[in-house]
Amino acid sequence: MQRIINDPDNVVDDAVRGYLRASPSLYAATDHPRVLKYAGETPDKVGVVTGGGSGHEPAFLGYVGEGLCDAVAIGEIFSSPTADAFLDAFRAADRGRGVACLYGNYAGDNMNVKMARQMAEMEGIDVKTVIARDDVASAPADQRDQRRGVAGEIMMWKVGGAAAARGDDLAEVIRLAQKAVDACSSIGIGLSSCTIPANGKPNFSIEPGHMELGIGHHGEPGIEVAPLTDATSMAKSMCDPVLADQDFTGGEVAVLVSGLGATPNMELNLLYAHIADRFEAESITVHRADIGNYFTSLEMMGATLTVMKLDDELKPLIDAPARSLAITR
Amino acid sequence: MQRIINDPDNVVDDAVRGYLRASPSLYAATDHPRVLKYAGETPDKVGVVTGGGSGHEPAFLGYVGEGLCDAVAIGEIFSSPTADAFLDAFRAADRGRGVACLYGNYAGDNMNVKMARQMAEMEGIDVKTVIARDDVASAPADQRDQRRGVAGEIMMWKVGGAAAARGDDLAEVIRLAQKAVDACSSIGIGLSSCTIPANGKPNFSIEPGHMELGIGHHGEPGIEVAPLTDATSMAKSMCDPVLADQDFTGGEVAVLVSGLGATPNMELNLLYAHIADRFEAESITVHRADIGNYFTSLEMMGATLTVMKLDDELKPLIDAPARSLAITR
Amino acid sequence: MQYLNTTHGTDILEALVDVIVENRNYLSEVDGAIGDGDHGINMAKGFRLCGESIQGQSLGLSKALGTLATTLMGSIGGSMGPLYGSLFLGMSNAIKECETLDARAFGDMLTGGLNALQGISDAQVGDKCLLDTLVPAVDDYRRAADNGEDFPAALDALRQGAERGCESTRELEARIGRAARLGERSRGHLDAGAVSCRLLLVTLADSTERHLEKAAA
Amino acid sequence: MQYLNTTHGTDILEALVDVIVENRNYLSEVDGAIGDGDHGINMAKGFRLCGESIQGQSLGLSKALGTLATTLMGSIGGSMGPLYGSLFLGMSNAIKECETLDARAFGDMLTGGLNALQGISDAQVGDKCLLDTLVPAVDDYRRAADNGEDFPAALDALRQGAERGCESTRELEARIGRAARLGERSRGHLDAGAVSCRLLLVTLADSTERHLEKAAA
Ligand SMILES: Nc1ncnc2c1ncn2[C@@H]1O[C@H](COP(=O)(O)OP(=O)(O)O)[C@@H](O)[C@H]1O
Ligand SMILES: Nc1ncnc2c1ncn2[C@@H]1O[C@H](COP(=O)(O)OP(=O)(O)O)[C@@H](O)[C@H]1O
Ligand SMILES: [Mg+2]
Ligand SMILES: [Mg+2]
Ligand SMILES: [Mg+2]
Ligand SMILES: [Mg+2]
Repeated sequence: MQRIINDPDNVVDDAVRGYLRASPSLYAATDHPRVLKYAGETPDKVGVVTGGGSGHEPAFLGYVGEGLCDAVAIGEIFSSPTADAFLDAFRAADRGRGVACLYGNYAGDNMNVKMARQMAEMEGIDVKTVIARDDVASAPADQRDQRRGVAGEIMMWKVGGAAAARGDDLAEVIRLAQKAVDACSSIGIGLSSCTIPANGKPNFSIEPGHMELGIGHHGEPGIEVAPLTDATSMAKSMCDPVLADQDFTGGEVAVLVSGLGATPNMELNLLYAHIADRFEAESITVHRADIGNYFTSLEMMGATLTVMKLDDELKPLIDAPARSLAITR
Repeated sequence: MQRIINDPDNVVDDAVRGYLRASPSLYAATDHPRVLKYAGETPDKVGVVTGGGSGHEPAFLGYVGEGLCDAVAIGEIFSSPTADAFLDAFRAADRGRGVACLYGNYAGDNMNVKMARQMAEMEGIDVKTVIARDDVASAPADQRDQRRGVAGEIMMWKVGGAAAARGDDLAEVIRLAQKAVDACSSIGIGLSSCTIPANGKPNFSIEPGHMELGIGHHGEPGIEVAPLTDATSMAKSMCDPVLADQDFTGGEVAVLVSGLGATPNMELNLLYAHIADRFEAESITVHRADIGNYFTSLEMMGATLTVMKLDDELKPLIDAPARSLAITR
Repeated sequence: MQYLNTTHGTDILEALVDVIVENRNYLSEVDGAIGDGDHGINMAKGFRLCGESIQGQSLGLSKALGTLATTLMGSIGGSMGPLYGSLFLGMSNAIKECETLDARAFGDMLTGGLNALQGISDAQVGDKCLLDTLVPAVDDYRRAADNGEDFPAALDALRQGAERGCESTRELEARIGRAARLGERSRGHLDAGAVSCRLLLVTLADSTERHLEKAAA
Repeated sequence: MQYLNTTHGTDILEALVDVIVENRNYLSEVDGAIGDGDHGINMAKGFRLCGESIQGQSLGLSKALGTLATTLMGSIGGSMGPLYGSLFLGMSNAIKECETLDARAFGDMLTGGLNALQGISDAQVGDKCLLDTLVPAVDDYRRAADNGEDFPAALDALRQGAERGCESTRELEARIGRAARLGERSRGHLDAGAVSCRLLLVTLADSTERHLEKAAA
């Protein structure tokens, strides 16, 4: 395990210290060691909170900033933050106008957010949630409530964060964040595994010469393990289920291709060329494409594709200014 | 080799096509398939050009944009662009006020730039160069002309690009870019090798449980191969030679910690915490720190540290606005 | 009739802490077969913290279980924090008012824990998780108590239900958690959460039995 | 006295293209031992392109060498593009005005190439690169020609110098290029650039010799 760490059991705390030192204009500490809040001035607005396990950097903490999230709860590697951490993130983000907690559909996160929300209500903090379920590989369309949240969460944060920043009330922020992530269909393709520092051995295995279509962000099983194909075929394997999930034809979309960690950016762009070809063939207009490491799984190789259907309401929120480690526009 | 590619021999061309499709607001094609130019309006200013081998993404092409480089020459993986490509990049960037070609000290780049410059002069394009030599591990301080250019190039592009953007003339852009990279001392630490697609096997090897201090961006030999230590010791091994190279004590610096590709961001931030501790102990004030994948070596694991001494002339240029894939501020 | 005096909270809790801390490596080993091998680390971290926080205090059982619940919720995260947290919080809440517990009240405590846990999770018996231990153990306990068996016999039913339930996970295909990734290949191994749950229930039964008193007839 | 009519440019060039394309795998194999195994790929790419671009044309030698130079410079990149590009450009420039080449003029052509190459690179004999082949080959040729040996004998000196120089790289420790990473371990292997240079010089000598004509006395 070739890592830049000290005690493998303290990786997350040690990294949080680094983030605080490196980006004091973005992050401020809170009373909870696993909660960071935006360091800038936040006007009187709806608070936006997210959280999840570590190991997905820049998610989740990289989306704290201007026009995005106000506070983040940080879990162990690939493990939900505690209910306490979510509660403290709610406290840090609340300006009296309520808190939108925007996170992904994982058992641990669901339970911890649920408990934190109960505790917050007791303190008079109004918390509403949107749970991302954009991974088309994790369940069929008619069981959307079973689906995992993946990189569609980024669209949810962007839209929810922008709505909150312009002064929308909690109900509206929630409506728009929900609309944003409902407009997203995503899929991942895994080319190699990754090693959680505290475990010291690969989390699962993908044989060289193979790939796993539909793999989850922690190595959750995908649709199919198949021999490694070329990028043209991979693009097709990813576009087919995504384009079958919603009717994107003739519309305008935002596209996000994220690396899983160790796949170089040039390969992500190379892959995107084929995705763009396909969209062109289906008369889908790409309003914007973001290609890079936006939601990773430690040092996994592979990529995820997220396609979001845009309309006049979502487009300006996707394009709105933002400043954070992950997105600055 | 778990890669998202088609023909391994065409990776670079295929990726360039992807970059063009993904970021039409940043990149425009030129007559040369291996030259991209900034797609936005460029006022009447000194042209800034860079170039180098591929596999270092976001370097080099990720630094084309507003307030940065105007055109880039793109080589094969880990191999200098052709003289023709440099020449066409000069042509694309020239607005009649001359071109600053800012690149790194590698034999191939030196030769190709030299030839391209001769051809450009024949066309009446005035090209001046700055050659980055910031890697302290590649030669002692009294043989600085032997040193390789590494992530200090980013500071050179940022400062040169900002100077050109505000209208400085060629001599001044060159002076400032030279001053910027002279103010930089860098070092890398490698934890694993990487595989060039067309070769299909690792470029060199680092045994598990070992690391190479001072490794170059293509696996050039470092100062020492040593057993893998913890992050605290790695920070010391990196800070010692860098801080010995120039007198940073009591001054203000910009710090850049770049991953080599596959090392997760959280480890880079974790490492930075220890670097920041050291700087504090030496009364060095960090004006800004950028931590992320800024100059990579395909999927190598490891990190580089670049420290740049700031003064009143360099600081505003480092902080000046920029928009590109790699840096937006 | 026999009953448990709830003043023994600290004592009973320390036994729970001890059994988890002692089995730290074993639990991780079980998790290693089809999970990521950290169940012992996660559990021991939370239980040890709780042990430290109650040290030297003499707590009632409800208070002790409540402290365990909040420590787990505040320190483990993931799924185990809220699941075991709710279980012990539900148990704590069910006996808030009680100074003594007879076999029926003890059963209400177990049911309170199970209900709280099920209020927060959709996991089912058969998914290959701690519920595969917990549900049959609580069912068996209640059946014994309802059938009028005495307190020690009911505790024995709890133990046996827990053992049987835990053992049942060996043949199950995991439907939740990391092991679900393995599908068919998750068969043939015990589930780590089911094992920790068995350790906790058996230890709870043992230490309760040690503290049973005869009511002055 | 013997001379080469420079009208045979296409023919001579095709021989150079052929020898590189035929030895594509061999050159990569040599590079694979202490480099990254792509020297054959890189060289064949440039030479094949050049072969295609001159096909069907009847070029003078200077023009043919100039085309090779610009194709290499425009297509290979790295170090090999400019190094071989300059070499052939220097050779081309040295004979721009010549309709025939005698042994001395042929030597001037070689020297012109070497000078151009050295004008662009600081690489030295002993660094373990193509200069280790080129320099002794050109030296030996010149010495033979200056000593008044006839054209075929001088070409033979070129061949032998190239062979000897190439072979000398086996014992050298690489100081430049990728192989420099290996330090001591780079010994015992030929340098790929030195091998391609030997192939080119030997082939140049061979095809020149085939085209030699006797001047009407
Ligand atoms: N969604 C869930 N609901 C109930 N139990 C679960 C769930 N996910 C996992 N478990 C239980 O958690 C156990 C593993 O716990 P642990 O190793 O501590 O956490 P992790 O899986 O995050 O490494 C499994 O053996 C299983 O019993
Ligand atoms: N700086 C240099 N100057 C002269 N020759 C060099 C230099 N670097 C490499 N070479 C030559 O290049 C050869 C390798 O060429 P090639 O494999 O085509 O390129 P690369 O090293 O980029 O893969 C080496 O065998 C050596 O002869
Ligand atoms: Mg586990
Ligand atoms: Mg775990
Ligand atoms: Mg090469
Ligand atoms: Mg090579």
